[in-house]
Amino acid sequence: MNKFHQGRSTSQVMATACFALIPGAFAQIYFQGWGVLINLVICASTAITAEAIILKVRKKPVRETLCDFSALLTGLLIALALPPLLPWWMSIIGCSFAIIIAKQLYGGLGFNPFNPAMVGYVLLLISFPIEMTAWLPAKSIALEVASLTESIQLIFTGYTTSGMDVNSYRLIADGFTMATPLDESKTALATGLMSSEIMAQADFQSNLTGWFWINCAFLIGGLSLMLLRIIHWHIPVSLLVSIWLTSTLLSLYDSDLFLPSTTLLFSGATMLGAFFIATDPVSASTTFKGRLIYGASIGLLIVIIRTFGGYPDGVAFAVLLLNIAAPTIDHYTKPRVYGSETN
Amino acid sequence: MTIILGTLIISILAYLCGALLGFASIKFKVQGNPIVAQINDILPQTQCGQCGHPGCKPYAEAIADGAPINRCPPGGEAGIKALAELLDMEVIDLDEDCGEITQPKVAVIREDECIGCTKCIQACPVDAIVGAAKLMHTVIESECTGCDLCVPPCPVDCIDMPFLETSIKSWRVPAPTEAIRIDNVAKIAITQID
Amino acid sequence: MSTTNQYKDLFKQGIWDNNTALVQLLGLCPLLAVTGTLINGLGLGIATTFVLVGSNVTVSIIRAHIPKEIRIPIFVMLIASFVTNVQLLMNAFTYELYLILGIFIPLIVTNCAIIGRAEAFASKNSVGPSFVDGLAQGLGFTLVLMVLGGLRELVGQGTILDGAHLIFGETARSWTSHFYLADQKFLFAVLPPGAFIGLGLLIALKNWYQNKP
Amino acid sequence: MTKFQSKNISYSHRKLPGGIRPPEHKTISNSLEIQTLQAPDKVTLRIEPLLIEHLLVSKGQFVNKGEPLTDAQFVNKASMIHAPISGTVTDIGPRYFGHQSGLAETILTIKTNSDQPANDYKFEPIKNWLLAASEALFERIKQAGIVGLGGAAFPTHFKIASSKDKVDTLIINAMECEPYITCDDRLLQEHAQEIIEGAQITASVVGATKIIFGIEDNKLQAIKNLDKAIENYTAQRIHMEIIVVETAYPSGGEKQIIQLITGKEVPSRSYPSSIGLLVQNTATVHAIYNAVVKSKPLTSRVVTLTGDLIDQPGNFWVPIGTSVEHLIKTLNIDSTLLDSAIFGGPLMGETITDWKLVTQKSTNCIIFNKSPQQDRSAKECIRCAECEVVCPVSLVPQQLYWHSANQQWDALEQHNISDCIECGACTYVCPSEIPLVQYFRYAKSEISFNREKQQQSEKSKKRFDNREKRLERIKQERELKRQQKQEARRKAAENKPSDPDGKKSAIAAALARVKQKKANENE
Repeated sequence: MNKFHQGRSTSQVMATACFALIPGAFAQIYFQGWGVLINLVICASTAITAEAIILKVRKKPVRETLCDFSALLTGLLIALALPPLLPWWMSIIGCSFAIIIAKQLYGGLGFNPFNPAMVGYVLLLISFPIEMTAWLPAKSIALEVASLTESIQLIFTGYTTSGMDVNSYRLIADGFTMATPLDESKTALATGLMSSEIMAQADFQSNLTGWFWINCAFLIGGLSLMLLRIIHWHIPVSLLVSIWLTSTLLSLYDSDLFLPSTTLLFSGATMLGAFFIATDPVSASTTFKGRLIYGASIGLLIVIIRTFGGYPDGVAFAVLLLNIAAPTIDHYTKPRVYGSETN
Repeated sequence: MTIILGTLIISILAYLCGALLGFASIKFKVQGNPIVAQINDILPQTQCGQCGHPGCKPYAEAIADGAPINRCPPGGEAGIKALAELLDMEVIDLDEDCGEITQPKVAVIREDECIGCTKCIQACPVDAIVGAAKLMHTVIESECTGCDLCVPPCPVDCIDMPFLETSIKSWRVPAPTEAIRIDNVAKIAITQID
Repeated sequence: MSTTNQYKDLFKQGIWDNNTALVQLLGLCPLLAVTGTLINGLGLGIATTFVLVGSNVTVSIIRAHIPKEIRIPIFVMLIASFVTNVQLLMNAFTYELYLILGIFIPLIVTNCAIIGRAEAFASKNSVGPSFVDGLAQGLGFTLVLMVLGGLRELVGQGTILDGAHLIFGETARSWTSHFYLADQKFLFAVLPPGAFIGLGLLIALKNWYQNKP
Repeated sequence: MTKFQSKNISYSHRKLPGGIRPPEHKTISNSLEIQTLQAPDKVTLRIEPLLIEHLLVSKGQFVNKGEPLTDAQFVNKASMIHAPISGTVTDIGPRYFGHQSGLAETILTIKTNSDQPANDYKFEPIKNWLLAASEALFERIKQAGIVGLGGAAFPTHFKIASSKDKVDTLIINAMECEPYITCDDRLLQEHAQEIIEGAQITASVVGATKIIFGIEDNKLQAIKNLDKAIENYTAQRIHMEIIVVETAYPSGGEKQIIQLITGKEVPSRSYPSSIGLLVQNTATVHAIYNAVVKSKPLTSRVVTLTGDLIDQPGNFWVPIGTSVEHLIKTLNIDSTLLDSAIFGGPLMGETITDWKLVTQKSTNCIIFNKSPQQDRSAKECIRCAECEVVCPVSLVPQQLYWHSANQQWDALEQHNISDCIECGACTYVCPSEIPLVQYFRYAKSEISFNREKQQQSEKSKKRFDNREKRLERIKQERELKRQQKQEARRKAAENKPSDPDGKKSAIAAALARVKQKKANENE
């Protein structure tokens, strides 16, 4: 067979995706503190180690397979989805589970029906709901900001040398604990506040701004992936349009009960999910029409889970649910073959 | 009272269901065994009898009655796999008592040695040998299943069973994982040129 | 084959070779739902074994009189009556466990392992072997329930034999051993998804052990 | 891309569904005029199995260039072979000839013989083809041994015969979409007039009323020359036009060019003639022109000889059957740097490493490149679906790959694997570098093998059943006869008189007498 080839390899695809995470990662470190960086290190090394061990057990070539960078990407994605000061062993459990159970036990790269990063994240979320929602307030309003050493101490021991724990870093100026805007607004809506009232709170606004910039950074990374043709436009665009459409319809129905669409688009893991998680080729839908349906359904589910569900963010659940549906979607959206009469 | 009522209702229900089942088993009784036809479709129809049955259909019937599925050498591993899939059984190795898997063969009569005894004609399960008494016989190659059954009856041992040679026409593209092997084959052939 | 040998073989079948949960993969609904702790597993295992033995023996006794067409309804009736007995007994003697296991006790009726044994074994064999078969299958099922329950309990909340008093009375309260003190449970292991993965790993372990050269 | 305006030219807005745009590498060879290659002193030809018994020459015989080597009467499903050079037939027999299987094919070798004076063989000229009967033209195409020169090498006369009077449009395929290849481009630039004439001949033989030249927009000079030739063609009988399409691979596939030019699709498992179309390659119609007007059989063709190891790459008239060895020698190629050559384009061609192999009628290009970069092994499919994006027939190659690797033939048929045109676009883009097309060829071959086996086994089953029935009938007949005989015997026994010859009565009488006597004695 001839070796005439376009030249882009799987390793390059994965490595480019890792690089595209950089702006988002920087933004998240800037707004959420050093814990994010420590998480990135812990998760990446755990993912690679777990992959290496299981490849050894499965008698597969270790170095060549590690060089496809898919394990690294999984580790980085989990790290960016985790709250910054999560205890170290939880990150390790999540990453090992993602690589060993969700990826390698199904046969390794290319065979996993679910997005490994999201499986790992969801495992942690349902196992440790309190720790997994312990996000920090934006730097500008936080009472205390953990330094790098303090972050390391918090992650590995739970306390700093001065005796502070994670919760003390979650307090804002007037003594409230701050969570993510999505979490906060959900609680506030439940207590009867109106959407506009929540949005008007200064603390909420500054917190939201932090998340807005994080999302923007991921959006930049994602758009560059799209320009490099690493990912196609179908999934991210249909996903974002679907979020925008659904939330606009909801706030048109009752603007007091539901958050405005911009808040939903630029908070939580929306952009990370749209460009980096939902587009994971292995577990996503593959046909043109299928990808549109897949993306739009994830967007719809994200809004539904965020608005009506028990968890503050719904990206992971939405992606996993659609992962199951992807083969069926593909089956029913097969393109019409040249010369055949029916679909 | 409640106990009696409950028992009564359940009993009546049970009898009703039972009656329904009994009715269905008479009404929808399947004549013959459809699985036999399906099994027979998988068997290679060489009619060689290596399985110990006089032909493929009898073996298919035997399998439907629980005979092992590994007694067909011409069907090979693929045949056993297909049968196992159809019958939801485990794939097992071929029973060595039945013979071994060989390449497809074809019967050839050395015609000048043939004495025209018609014994092979009677033995052939697919009527692939033509000829008449005291006249030379010959095998219709396209119909021969390579079953070997004509060899033992021949009194002058004039039937050969050569392997069918792979021609360009019957050659199959190898699986890409086997491509390296083919490369070697080609190289051997090149050295023979000139 | 002598009778002892046959019984031995039946035990081997029930506990290892043809284990209800690990090989036949039957009765998974209660298996996955109640194996939060070892004691829960044991409780349901005992109840299932009781029903299994009872139904097997009864079916075997009356097998000559069961019309083929309506055998399934009859089996279900028999099993249901045994389950009712078990439920009443547990209600009387292990009330707390009865509350914990809840709907899964009446649901033993629909455990296909039991109707499967009645159909596949008891309706074709005499009383003795049927009794032994029921016992062996029940024990095999109970063992898996206990191992899985123990594993999930250990991983999920860091204890073993938590709630032993539910079955063994107040003296057993001290049997509980704590391996680590988690301020929070590892909910994943406690919830049903953990049971799925735990069972998968147990099956893998069994297959690996069996296929070991 | 500059657009060249003319009344004969229209630009198609249609695009391939999928397709790729690989680097073209065409400028290496498309600027020089077609040269004639120094003739080899030895050529080797493959004899099609159908023609082995109809060879007109034997070993040791001298043949003139262009002389037919096979009997024209028997070439309905094959094509004629002519001697590409004058010389002596030195070898006829089974030899390895480059088939993937490594199996031998029957070949014929001709070596130049300087002792013998050579006269080039030519057909009886057709004075004015416009006045000739279409049967005569058809016969000439058949006699000249013309095949599809685009790469498929399907006998042209067979294709013409099966679409005769069924088609209204003749499409001339001048797409030449594979990288590196420029032979059709050069041919159009230099011989547009002849190609037009060839197209006219073909169209009149099949009864088409319209000729469309389909060409990619990267061959500007060819388009210009073709347009000029159409303008100047005074004896125009059949309407001609040029449709230019955007450059993409594989727009030159038969089904693809039809889709690009007409917007129609050839139904699955049928031929273009079913929708009134016939597609012929540029070089093929040029060969038809040569056969009809110049009375020359097909003994050589234009081959693009290109690659970074050739000092002066370009297009050459190469006799059919010229060995790569000869090409390496005449073109001054440094064979120490050459690991393999590609026959055909880089996407659909075949890589060869044996320099004894020769050009065939279908060889349009040979690429001599330095040894390719190191071999990277295939990785697992990550379902990125790039292959799906580029597939010109809208298949789902990653799914086909999955089923092929797992040998799920039924699923493959449901996924229309038979519609795969093996263009290699999927292999080109696959980031895991999986040899997808090889998998599909393997699967197709297994599927057809299984189908044949199934048919064979059904036939055997029928024969076995018939035999069983016959044996049963014979047995029954015998049984019937036996019963009849038995019946007859029984009846005969019943009808028999009870004492036919009086023995019984005699005995009885004797007994009676004895009794009587005894009784008398007792008294």
